Amino acid sequence: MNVTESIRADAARLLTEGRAKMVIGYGLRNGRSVPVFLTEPQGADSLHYGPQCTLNLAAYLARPEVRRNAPLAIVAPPATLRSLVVLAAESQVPDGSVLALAVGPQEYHGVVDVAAAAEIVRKHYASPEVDPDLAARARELAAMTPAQRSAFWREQFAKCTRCYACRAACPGCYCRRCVAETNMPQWVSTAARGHGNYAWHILRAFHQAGRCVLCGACEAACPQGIPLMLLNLSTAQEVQEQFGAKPGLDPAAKPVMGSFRPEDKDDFIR
Amino acid sequence: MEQTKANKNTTRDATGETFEPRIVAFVCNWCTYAGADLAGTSRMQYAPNVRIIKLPCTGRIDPLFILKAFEGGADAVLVSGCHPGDCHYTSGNYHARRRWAVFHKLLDFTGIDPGRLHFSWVSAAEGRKFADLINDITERVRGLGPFASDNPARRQA
Amino acid sequence: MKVLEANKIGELAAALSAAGWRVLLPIEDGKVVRLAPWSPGAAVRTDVVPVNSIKDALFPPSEVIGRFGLDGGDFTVQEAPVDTAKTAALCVRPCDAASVSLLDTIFNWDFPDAFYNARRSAVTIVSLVCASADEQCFCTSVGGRPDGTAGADAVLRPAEAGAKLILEPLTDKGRALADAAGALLSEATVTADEPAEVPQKFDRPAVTKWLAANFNSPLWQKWSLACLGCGACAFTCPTCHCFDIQDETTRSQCVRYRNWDTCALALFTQHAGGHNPRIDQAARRRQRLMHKLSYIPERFGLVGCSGCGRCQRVCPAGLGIVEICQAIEDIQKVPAR
Amino acid sequence: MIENIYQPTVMRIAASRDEAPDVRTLRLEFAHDQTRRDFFAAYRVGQFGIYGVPGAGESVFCVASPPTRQEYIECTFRRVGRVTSALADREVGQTITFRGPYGTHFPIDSWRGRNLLFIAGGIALPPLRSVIWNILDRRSEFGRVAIVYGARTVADLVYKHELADWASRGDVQLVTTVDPGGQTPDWTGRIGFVPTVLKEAAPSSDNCVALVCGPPVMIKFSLPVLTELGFTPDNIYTTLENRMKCGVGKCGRCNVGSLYVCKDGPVFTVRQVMAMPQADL
Repeated sequence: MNVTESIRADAARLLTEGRAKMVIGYGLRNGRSVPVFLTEPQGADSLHYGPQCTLNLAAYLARPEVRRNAPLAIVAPPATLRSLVVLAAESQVPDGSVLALAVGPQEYHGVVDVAAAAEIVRKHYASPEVDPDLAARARELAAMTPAQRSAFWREQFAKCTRCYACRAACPGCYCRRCVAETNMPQWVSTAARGHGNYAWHILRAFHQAGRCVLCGACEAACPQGIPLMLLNLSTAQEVQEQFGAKPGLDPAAKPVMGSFRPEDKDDFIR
Repeated sequence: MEQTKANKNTTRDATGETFEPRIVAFVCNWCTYAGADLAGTSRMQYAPNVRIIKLPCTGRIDPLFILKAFEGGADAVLVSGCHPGDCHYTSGNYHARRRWAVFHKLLDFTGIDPGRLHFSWVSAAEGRKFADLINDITERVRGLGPFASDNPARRQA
Repeated sequence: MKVLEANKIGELAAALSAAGWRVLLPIEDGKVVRLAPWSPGAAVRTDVVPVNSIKDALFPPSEVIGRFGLDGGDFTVQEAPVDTAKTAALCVRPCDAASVSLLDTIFNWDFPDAFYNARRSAVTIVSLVCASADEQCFCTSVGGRPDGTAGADAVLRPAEAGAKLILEPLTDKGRALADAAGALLSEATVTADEPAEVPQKFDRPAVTKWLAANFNSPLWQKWSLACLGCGACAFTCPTCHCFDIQDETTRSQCVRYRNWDTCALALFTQHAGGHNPRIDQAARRRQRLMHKLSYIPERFGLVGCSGCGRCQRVCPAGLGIVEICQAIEDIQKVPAR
Repeated sequence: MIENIYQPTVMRIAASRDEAPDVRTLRLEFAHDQTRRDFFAAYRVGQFGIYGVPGAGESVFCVASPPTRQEYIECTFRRVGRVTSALADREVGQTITFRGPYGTHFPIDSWRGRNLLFIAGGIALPPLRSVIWNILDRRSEFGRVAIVYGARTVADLVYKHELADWASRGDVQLVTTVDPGGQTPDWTGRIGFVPTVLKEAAPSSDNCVALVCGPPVMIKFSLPVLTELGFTPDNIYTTLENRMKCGVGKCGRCNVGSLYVCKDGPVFTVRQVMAMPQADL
């Protein structure tokens, strides 16, 4: 059985046995991968899995319309498994409410709960796969002068129209009221220009520090082609270097930015 | 460094005016603010370029404050609080330290010169350290010149 | 007829720039193609639908609509200038040119909007007949054509397998632009290429009819489950025109901006007191569809969609207008029992 | 010079009055007499205005004073968000911005000789208050006037001085009520929800127009009572309070179905409201 067939069989079984009331997976429409929300085992044939399945389905777990259908099961490639673990660590996934149909690049790991998902991540996918081109671009940027970097990002952020697709596609962006949309006081300018765009992107990246699983959903969602993964990667590398933290390995992990060790480096502080 | 000294008091901004750095300092109430107070009451001279904003604890200093300061035209930002172990609220400064560690790298990566964002531990007894710190930052920022008006972090006219 | 060598688009842009025009062209920009100000060396790409439309030049994502001087608790009302820079938008997709009539209507149907109108009268739209279309294009389903000329001041028609472009002025503005092109245009007789084929994907009037009767359909819930609630569709749409108004202040100035906004975002209709009429994403996605294909036809006799397909190309969840309209058609095809 | 439809005019706060907890009325005078004359040439009762403080933004409320009083306009609002807080913080003598009048009005000229019934709840009295004063300032043109007004508590009743005025006039039948538990020891009005009190008062629908304004739940339960009393959906008017930004039919925020509440409303008959997609209200 190939991966798609295994997913179909397991999805149908979960729904038949009542272990899940809804399975969130990937389907195909006109050759494009689209999310599918199954509630009947008969629909399992609409599920597909392949390299084009880049949307992180964990983004749907915060939606009330979806949560109403708990227990849920989601088709989860490694990045989604990591998201699931992060969400569990942040108490966003009530115990037993979500199962994962864990898939790897070639293999299928079967139906797992969050603890087992973390186990799979630790065993097989402990380090996120980072696109070598992306890593190279990040190094290139880091080697520039601050003025050159400023010019680079000025041009990139100028493209932003503040559609917030990056936020919507991100499983980690689940705040009920985003700070970009609070107005008493107005922290972030909502005008799609200059400093408002800068503040928004810095804020988004910083709020993902220690939580981002590098799934790439935000950048894939950006209609304007802003290289958001450069920000995510740079921040994730910093978090790993400084605190040895790799988000998505441990559902009992303390939040990286909400905890500390007395021996944390402070060579940048005078 | 030589050049910085040579440029002292002669750095000019784009309009040809003499450039005086504007430095915003976010400090905690219990240590650094008391340290600044001590510097003042001890009549220590330090650069008048700093505007101090007092907060209960460094743990309360949201990174958004720093962005707001740059947005509004600060040429540099200083964030300062109690030494590790001395936080009035036990661990506020430890939490803050983690955030700063990542945040200042993120700002650096997006084009804000690290010389414009400073962090320090200044206790209530360290009036001298505070005065020296402000003088040092002021001189360094004088060397860097005004925060570029086309930096994306800066509010555009 | 006036003919331009296709590889001389850059020269045309340079000539117009030299004559004082701001020139917009679809230009490659990283991963996307964007209708953007042309500058020497820019890579012009006419083979794909750009991520943004001519709307951005008429109704930008953020613009100043008010200014106030502030002095302590006092303020003074100041003038907010309009943008009158003479602009030539070249190689605009026919669907985008056609979509401008809706913007014209909205910004003038009662109170005329000076900011929009200033830009509108300063822009000359030169459309380019589509030589190719992708699987997301559906202009023919909403009354458009890949060689349609609605909304254009002049049209460029590819000829000789794309090697040449016939420039056909349609309005005085178009003629003025042709005059400005001067020697770059030669008189010749060539035969225009066949435009791209865009198959009709749904029966728009039938969809509109179904929508008018099915506001309360339970299907909206089903169709909206995948919608992530972002504004990618609306902010790339050539006809979406909703906006927010926000003030930004310094100590001495308040600048009042209007910023794009969209019914897809939860806060769009939320009252300060907490009440939100459009309580879930189903209500919000329904509003967008209804507005385009039911309310605008009913109210203004236009179709609120030009079939450019951007919403489908950019949706992170692969949703779009065609998918719902086809689903609606399928419902109607089921014989009544 | 361009005609900027978003550019407001300046109004001076002539007086400010607290009506209820967090509810305030501002009396506004026009900075220029010509603006005042232009306003009153256009203003009909039921229309709304857009009030603002530069830096905080703009907010939409009805004009709560009638066109029969041409020296000023009044607005009444609850402090809930950024704009209303900024407005409430302005002091007498300071200025605010204003745009309007916008929207449709109550067709009171067509109601000459008819009886009028006003039903309001809580903070929703202001849009009817302008109609009430308009009618009372032209008292002889209209028939009987009855008002049923309720709030959660005695403190939440707005325009308390005017309620006393109306009660003592003799040519207005005023019924005030508070929700059970909202009364004070010296409360002399009714105790009960507006629909219940309306049913008890049972005003005649004969030659009568009803105007209803209040929270959705009050309207929902008052309509069957009015129907029972013989009012038809064409004879019941209300005013909608959708969220708005531009006020001039552009920004799309107030859309309900194909309607723009800012242009086609805010005044509607109940028949019109019933034809709207209810879930979007």
